[in-house]
Amino acid sequence: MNENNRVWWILFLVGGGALLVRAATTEFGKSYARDQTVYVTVEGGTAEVDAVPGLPTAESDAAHPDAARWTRSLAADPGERDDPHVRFSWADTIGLWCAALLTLAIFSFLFGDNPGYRLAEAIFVGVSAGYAMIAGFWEGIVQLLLAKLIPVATKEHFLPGLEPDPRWADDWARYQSGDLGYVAAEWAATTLLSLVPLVFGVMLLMRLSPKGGWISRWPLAFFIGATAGLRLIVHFESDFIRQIQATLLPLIVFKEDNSFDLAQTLANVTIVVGVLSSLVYFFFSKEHEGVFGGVSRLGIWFLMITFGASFGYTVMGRITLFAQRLEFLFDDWLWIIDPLQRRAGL
Amino acid sequence: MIDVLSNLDRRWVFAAMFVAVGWPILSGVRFKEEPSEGVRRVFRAIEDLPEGSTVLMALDYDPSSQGELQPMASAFTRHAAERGHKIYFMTLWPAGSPMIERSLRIVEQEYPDYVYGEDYVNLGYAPGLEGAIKAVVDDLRGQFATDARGNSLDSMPLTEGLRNIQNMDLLVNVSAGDPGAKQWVQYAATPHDIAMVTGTTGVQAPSLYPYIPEQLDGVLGAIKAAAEYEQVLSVAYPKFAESVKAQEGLRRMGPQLVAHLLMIGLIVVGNVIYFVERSRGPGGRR
Amino acid sequence: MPHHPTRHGLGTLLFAVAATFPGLSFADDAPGDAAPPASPPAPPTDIVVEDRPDDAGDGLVVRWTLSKDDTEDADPRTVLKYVVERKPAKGGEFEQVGESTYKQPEFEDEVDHGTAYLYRVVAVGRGDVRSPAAESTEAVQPVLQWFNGRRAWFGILLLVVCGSVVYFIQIARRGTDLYIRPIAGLEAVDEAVGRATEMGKSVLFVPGIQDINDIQTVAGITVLSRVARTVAEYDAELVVPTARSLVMTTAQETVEAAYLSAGRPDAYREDDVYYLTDEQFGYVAGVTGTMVRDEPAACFYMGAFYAESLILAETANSIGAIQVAGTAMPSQLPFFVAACDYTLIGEEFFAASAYLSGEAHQLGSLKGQDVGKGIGATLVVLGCLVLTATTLFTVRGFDVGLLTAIGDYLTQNVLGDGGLSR
Amino acid sequence: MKRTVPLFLAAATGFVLIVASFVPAAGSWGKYAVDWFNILAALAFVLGGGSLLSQHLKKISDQQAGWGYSLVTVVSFLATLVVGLGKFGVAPPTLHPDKVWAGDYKEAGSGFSWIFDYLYTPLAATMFSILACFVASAAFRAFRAKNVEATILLVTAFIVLLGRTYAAIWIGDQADWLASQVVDPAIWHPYVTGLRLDKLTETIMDVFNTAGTRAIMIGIALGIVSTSLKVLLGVDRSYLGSDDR
Repeated sequence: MNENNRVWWILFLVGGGALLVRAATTEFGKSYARDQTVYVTVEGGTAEVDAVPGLPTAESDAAHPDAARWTRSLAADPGERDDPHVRFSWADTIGLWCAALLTLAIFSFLFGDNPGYRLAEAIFVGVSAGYAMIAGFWEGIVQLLLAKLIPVATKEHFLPGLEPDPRWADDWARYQSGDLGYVAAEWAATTLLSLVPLVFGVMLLMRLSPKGGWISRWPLAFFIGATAGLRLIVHFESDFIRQIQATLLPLIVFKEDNSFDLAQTLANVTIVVGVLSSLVYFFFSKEHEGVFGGVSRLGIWFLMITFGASFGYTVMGRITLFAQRLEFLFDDWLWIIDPLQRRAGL
Repeated sequence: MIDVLSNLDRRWVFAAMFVAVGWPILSGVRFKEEPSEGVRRVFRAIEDLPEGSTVLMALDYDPSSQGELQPMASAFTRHAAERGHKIYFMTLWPAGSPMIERSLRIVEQEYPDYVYGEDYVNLGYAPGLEGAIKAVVDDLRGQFATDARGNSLDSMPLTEGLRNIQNMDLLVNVSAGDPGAKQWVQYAATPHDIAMVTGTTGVQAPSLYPYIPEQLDGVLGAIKAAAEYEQVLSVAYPKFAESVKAQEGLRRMGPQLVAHLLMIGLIVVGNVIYFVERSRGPGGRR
Repeated sequence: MPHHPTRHGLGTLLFAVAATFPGLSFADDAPGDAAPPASPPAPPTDIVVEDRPDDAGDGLVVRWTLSKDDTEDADPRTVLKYVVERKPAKGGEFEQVGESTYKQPEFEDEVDHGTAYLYRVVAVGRGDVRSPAAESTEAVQPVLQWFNGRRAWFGILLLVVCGSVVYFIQIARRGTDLYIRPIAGLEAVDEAVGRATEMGKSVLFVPGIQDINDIQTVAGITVLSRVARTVAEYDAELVVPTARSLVMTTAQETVEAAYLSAGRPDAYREDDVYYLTDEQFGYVAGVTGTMVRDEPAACFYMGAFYAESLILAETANSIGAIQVAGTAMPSQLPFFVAACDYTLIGEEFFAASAYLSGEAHQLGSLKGQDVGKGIGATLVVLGCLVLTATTLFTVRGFDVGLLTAIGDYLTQNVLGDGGLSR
Repeated sequence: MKRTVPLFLAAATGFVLIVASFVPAAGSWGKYAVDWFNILAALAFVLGGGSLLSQHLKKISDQQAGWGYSLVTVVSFLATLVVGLGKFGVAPPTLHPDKVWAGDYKEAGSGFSWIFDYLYTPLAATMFSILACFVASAAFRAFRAKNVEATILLVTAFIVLLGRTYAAIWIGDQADWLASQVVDPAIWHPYVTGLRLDKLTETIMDVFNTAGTRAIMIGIALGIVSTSLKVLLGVDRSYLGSDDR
């Protein structure tokens, strides 16, 4: 047994032992849920929603004839468990333990690679890839593609809130009055245009065929071209023009009563000198020697201050996240602390 | 001693970090905050709006950064509701919807007078990254057919006449990255002169400073700014001083202090090692 | 402390009841007042409707002269807002299209192209008392503009910068020798790949976590092209995990082409460029896992990075890999600078593809970029001098009309959206 | 042919969009491109998902070392897909109680939200949070005063680290108290308050950091202009793959 393995075993046994001791002496790691029954009646485009606490009963059903009904389980704090509609939840308790153990597994990577981390990594890659694809399906394909290509069916099954393109109503009137050219133009502008991404998609998927791979470059080229065009404009405007505009500053500043404002003067001079010297650092076509080299050196110093400041400033956010994970372990899982008073009265 | 430290396994640094953050959490130590001018600027942007102003609350973050950003979103929500503003929630992040729910819960629980659809509304998730910003700026109905609960926008007083967000009195953005604060500045606040404040992660904040004050009214950067904001709020509205929930940021500052001191200590020790080794000459280094 | 607003039926009712008793005041929402609703304010006057300039013919601007009662010293305020209503010139009823707050004699309206409209404006006081409406006299139809005049200067500057990039590429193509200073990080690329080959270990290339619609990813892919060629020449092993399906596709094309141009098409394996997951930290978990298990000798990070930058860099450091990073994310540069062996900062990263291509004419583009920086610096110096002079002369009591005009033109027109003359 | 058409397509799209940004009526064209891209990216998941599955299925069928982990990845991937596509536990929207497929796929209480809350979130947040430890180890290792540049980097980081906590206020207060024992604060106070660590941090962020970031942004803008032009003009075509295949 090498030293690493020994440390793992010790950590594992100590941790497990502590959990057992805690379990024997006090409660922790339980999740509760509040049941709610929702009755919905829809009349004339508005919904009447009645959320009744607890699971459905004969009385609550009788009180809502002709209403659609479903149940919801909402998160409840352990402190509320005396409430008759709050119950112990297996699903959330198992979830809580999964979350806690996965948190520990990721933390274990700090000590070194180990089977726990590899398992967490495997789950993470699978779940997050699935998550991204599901989001892409419902939000990209259904909302952006199907809603335009087959609006009626999409509205019927997936997006009841989808409002028909107002142009269609108009088109029907124009069609009847014989204005076919207009209708054709509108049709091209809506339906045909929404076919473009589908065609691109098919071209892209041609990669899967042994011979058609080259055609998948067309959509890629289209979007790389679009990216180049769009980014060129946006960045030139907001990062070049606007930043230069913001750097036009008076190098001497007076207060309203005409007295000299030293602090603001220094600040303005520093900003202008800093921007100019850092720009000099980025010059490619001139050797950084002599005066030019000196200014460029000053530019590097400004960049170093910028980096140091950003680094120091960022630390705070990282520690917050870290603290939050530890809080999750101590509060939600182990019930050692209770800063939000969620187990008050337990 | 120096030899031990210079060959220190970085895992000891990690362990020290666990202690530095874990101990204040367990002991619950808390410190007071002195609000900076930047934070007061953000506070005034919401405070000085006439009551009943329209505020677009764009919460563009996900669970992975909620530790830093949730206190800001909560404080913004409480402040706007306290001032009686009309709040429109939306997010550009697919995982942002549950984040909006947290703010909605605050409104529901702490401001029972607020009526959904009349005083606040949840427009939900807008797919399309920065394209979605362009969409809500030009033609909101093209982006949101309904609110997040499936209500038609025409059925609610708050959204009935809403065609785009160009006439919002204030744009409040809580942002964990792209798309977020920068894109809102570029595509909404700058071209349409909408007043805007933002709360961001510490990483992002520096890249937003250049936009102040012309394109952006103020930035809350990182948890410290959130804590300072809570401090200003609890001075202006004493009820927040008594609520534990309204002090999430302040509570989180305890671990910050100790962990920062650890970092500073590490940098000092690192340099001491460096200078001692250098004075020993070239043979002293590994 | 302002009390909680009375915004519901009951409150309004109470208000109405209270208002009917003369002398009885009732606290309204607005701060610092306690007065009964006054008589209607004076109406606004001189309604002018104009086409909104520089748009697609879908906007009108309504302007008016403020109501006589809309004054700064009125306390409590007599005019709270203006309500703008419009109707098509050919029939129809007036409908409210928007509001503007007190002191705001202007409203921008979105309208249908090709329809003429009439407008009227009403001043509204507290208790929703309304002034008589002031109506516009002529129907106005919006006009479509083909060129956004506000962007004229933007276009000029863009043309000059793009023009100089293209010009210097042409100059270089004709064989003129251009001096380009060395960049440390780029010279390290070959060295890093070489070391990996010697050690018999792989090279890891991370093209950022954004999709191909981020120009940084495109720039990263061009660097990958060169790295892949070197890897193929040295007969080392290349691993490219990607966070996006389209980046994977593009990277496969690029790497395959690079192996081909190095004369080693047989060494290319499509599986070496693979997809992990779109999610940022899931991707990082996968990449760091690969790092600690395969122990690559060289790691390249070229593209758009977020918080994962330091997780990658510290993990690779712990396995002793040479690291070269390049990104245009200002927020992540500090971490790469601190933790990597070489970092291409912002513009250097974009310059990398020109350097690495080994083609002389691509280097011309760098000279063009320098012209852009020169223009920027000149504008800054010029503007600062003008503004400084303006400040100095103002304090001394001189007439600064011309200087102010120049300064304004620079900030509002040349660098703003004022167009050529607005 | 295999490269000419794509080159033309890229150039045409890019230049049309550049020109469109100057034409008011074409303002929405960019949005089309963005929407289309999102659709294409969603369709491209077929390729990404295919790559993911084929790598891991290969490992499993070859029984390579660690194939068990590949199995876990495949199972959790497929399970997430099934639960998300099936909208298990999703209630219909209130206005349309009869449309069972119309609810929000990530609604609270649904199967997908269970995966999100108890697997995805803790994993993502914890992976993010271990950065705190890496920041510390990087600072310990890299922030050493080796030369002028490194010293500037480390001193700035040091000041900002301190200035962002209560410690800065405490040190400032102590210094104030000490100094006021010696000299009347009214004399020196206006001149030195700017040196208090918390104020100094603000100055660094507002002035120095603004200047540096601005220069970086200007450089990046030019880099993007030139990179974009090279792509559009076909000077740089490495993304296109090779002619013969």
